[in-house]
Amino acid sequence: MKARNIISLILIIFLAYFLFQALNLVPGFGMANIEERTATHYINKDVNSKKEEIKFNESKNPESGSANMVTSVVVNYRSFDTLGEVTVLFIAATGIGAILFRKRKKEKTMMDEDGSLILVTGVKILFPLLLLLGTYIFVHGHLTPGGGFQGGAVIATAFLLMFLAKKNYKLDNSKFKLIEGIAGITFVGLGLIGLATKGYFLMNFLNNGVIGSSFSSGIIPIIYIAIGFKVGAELAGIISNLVEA
Amino acid sequence: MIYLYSLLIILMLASAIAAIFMENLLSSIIAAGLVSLIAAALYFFLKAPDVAMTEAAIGAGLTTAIFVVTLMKTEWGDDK
Amino acid sequence: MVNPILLIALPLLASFLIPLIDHIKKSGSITVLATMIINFMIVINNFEKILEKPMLIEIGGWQAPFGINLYLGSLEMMGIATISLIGLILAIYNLNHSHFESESKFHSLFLLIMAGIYGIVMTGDIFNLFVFIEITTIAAYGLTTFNKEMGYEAALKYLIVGSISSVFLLMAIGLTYSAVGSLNMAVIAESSHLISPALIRIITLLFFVGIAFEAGIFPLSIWVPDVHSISPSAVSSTLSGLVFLAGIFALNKVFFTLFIDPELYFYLMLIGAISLIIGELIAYQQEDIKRMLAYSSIAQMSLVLTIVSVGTRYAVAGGLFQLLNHAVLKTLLFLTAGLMIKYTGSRKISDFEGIGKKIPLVAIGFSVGAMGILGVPFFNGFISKLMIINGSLNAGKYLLTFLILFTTVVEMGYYLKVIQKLFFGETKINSNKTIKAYVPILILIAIVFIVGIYPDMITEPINQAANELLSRSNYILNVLGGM
Amino acid sequence: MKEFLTNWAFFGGSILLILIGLYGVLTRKNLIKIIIGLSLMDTGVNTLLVSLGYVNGGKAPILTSIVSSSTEKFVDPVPQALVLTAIVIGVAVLALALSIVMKVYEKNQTLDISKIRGLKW
Repeated sequence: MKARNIISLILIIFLAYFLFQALNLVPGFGMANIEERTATHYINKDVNSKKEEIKFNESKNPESGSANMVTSVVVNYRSFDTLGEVTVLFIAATGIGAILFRKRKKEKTMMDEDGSLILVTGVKILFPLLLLLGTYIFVHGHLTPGGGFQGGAVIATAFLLMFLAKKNYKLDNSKFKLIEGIAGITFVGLGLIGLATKGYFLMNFLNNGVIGSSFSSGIIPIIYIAIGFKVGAELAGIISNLVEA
Repeated sequence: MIYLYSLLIILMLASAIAAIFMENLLSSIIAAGLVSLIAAALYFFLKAPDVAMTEAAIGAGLTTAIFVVTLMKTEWGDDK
Repeated sequence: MVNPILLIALPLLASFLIPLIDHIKKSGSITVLATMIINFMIVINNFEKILEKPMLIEIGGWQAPFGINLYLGSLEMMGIATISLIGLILAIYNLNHSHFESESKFHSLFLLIMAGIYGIVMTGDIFNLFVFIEITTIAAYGLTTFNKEMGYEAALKYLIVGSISSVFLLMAIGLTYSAVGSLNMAVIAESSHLISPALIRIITLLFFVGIAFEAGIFPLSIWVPDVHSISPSAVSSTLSGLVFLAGIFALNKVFFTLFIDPELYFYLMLIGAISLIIGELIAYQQEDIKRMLAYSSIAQMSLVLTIVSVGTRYAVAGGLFQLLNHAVLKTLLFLTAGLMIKYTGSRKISDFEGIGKKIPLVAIGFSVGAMGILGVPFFNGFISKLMIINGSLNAGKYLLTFLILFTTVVEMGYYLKVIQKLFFGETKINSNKTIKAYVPILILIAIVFIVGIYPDMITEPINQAANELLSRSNYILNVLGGM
Repeated sequence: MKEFLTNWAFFGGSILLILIGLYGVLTRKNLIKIIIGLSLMDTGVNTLLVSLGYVNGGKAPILTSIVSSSTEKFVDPVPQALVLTAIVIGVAVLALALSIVMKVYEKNQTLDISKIRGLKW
């Protein structure tokens, strides 16, 4: 044991003591009282309106139209955080692009040769299916678990598989950059439209429709589709940058 | 049920310790991926399907892949 | 009236736009300049009104304590006015000094770091604060790597410390939410007396670890000298002047608005004082000019933290004034130091002998900045230093006053050493590089003197800001009462 | 035993995961191991946040044709939303870190921080 390990251990024991003490003082596991938390207004969708029972496939035009409450928190009540989150991913992609930037790309690839015929064929079949799955996930973000981030990650996984299977696979970087930029501008632009029409940044300016139907919940699906494209393009770009570095 | 969860958590902590202390980097990375995967299962049991999906797709899938790519570009590149 | 949310939205929009138009020459730097000009005009447009009456910006139209809201009082206004001014000056500087391999990415990241800093200062929601801190630091990691020689190691060190801190910040947010049931700062402040004091201690400790790294307070500032000394000048200025400023604002929010515990102020003062002494003493020994400035920044931030934690109105006002002055002065110092390094090709102070005769404006700019930090009369630092000393004397902290005077003497030692080197002695360097940064340096020098000669125009709003910081009940009322 | 596990399995597990990660970051010498430690810390804090939002007997916060009314008992959706954000931020930092690690390796031909100038401590 070196001095550093011992110091780290002491530090960690101290920290453990504090953290366990803190957890003793907050409501125990499963004991949280939601009624007293902000969350109850998000669940009942009564931040700006009166409390009413929200029923699946029945309630018309509630203040936030998403059946998935996490989605309605992420893209509606706390959409500003999500804008920041998308921005963080954009920063990381930009930073990685700058770090691994080379004037002339070396002919260096991750794999020495193409994968076996079975792998290549399998990936070729899987690729469009994964793209479809990703799109499905982010288009239905307001109804089912999942949304822009998960869908985008699935799409990026599809590209990752292509990189694994094919030696000379390359992304068309300019197209991805375009998708990324346009999706980002769409998100901020929607916010600005809200500001211009309703007076609040990122305010929903569309009709929310019946909760639970495909075309419902105002700007949530539009934002999630933009996020899905943006996250997919950025993560795929990050992978491509790392693989080609 | 709680015994199942506890078992999963112990498994998660064990793979976390393995990820930190194993000599072989690839095994470390895979152990870290396992931690994410178990965490995703736990999120599902905690009634957080959205988070579980994200953790499985991003934490267990993409992160592990990025780690492996980095490993291939660094220490592995020497062995060849 | 223009909605101040645009201060954040426009840089984001522009930074998403820049990669799309990067085939046009200079499009990046011009977009940055245009955005910063618009932001500056938005600030001017709102300045008077905010000083009269604080403003609450509800995002998405959700009522105040439930959605995310930004809060703009005179305190925040002074912060964002300084940020916009310096952002504008740096944008002018960037027009001629951003010849990197991937220029458009540099400008994108620069705008994003500005957006993050605005967000940290204005936000009224603790998780939103976390998001903006992440935006700022991740953009800073990226910007640090633009130095292709030494940048990577420094960036990695920064990143590791930053990630550990962000985990602590998240824990603090989680525990706070669990105890209070809300993420809104006003709600937390209102119900903080219901939380047990032991829990408050732990939460504030976690918050401190999570944010102090951003503000460069000692135990968490091991990354500062590396990162500040090797990043490009405009980035060093941003990090040292503005990111530190935002970090101190966030710390103030936690310790004066969220949780009030007079016992904590003592510890805060202690940490600040230790950090102050260590920073100044290490700065004195540096031979690398940018490292010296970086350690000086650590010391200055600790000074501000110490004096603010005295907690009297006069002391807080002095601390805030010093914070704003420091942003202007460090921008000036880092820009001129960067130009001197570019001119001589060396970072050692001893190599700068006599270059004041070759590049007089740069040397004068550096000297003005140094005098400002030292608090020479007619420079902007004079009044703030006077207010600080007065404030600590009035509060009966004689040891602290002595400490501040002592560190000023140390400061004087190393700054005067550099100034003396600049203007006396013969230069061996025969460089014919031209310097293209007259406009930003002249503007900064002008600000130093204008504030130094007419301090009243700053002291009045600063006093108001100090009052606002110390009266959290008004903050709670303004947010929860719905204005 | 059962009661103790019910109360502390998730809280304790996530705190221990954070601490294991922190120990890894502080003591390991290999850069990739350090980054793995960071990712473990992230996972730990995310688990902590999700468990802080759990409610006994609560349902997943999604209205479906089965769970069709807002009057049912749900777990807290807010921590879940926060964790969603935190995971994405975590992966962004991780990818950035690994790309910097690649560059550091390219320059120094090693991942051992005791051999890299500027990363020793």
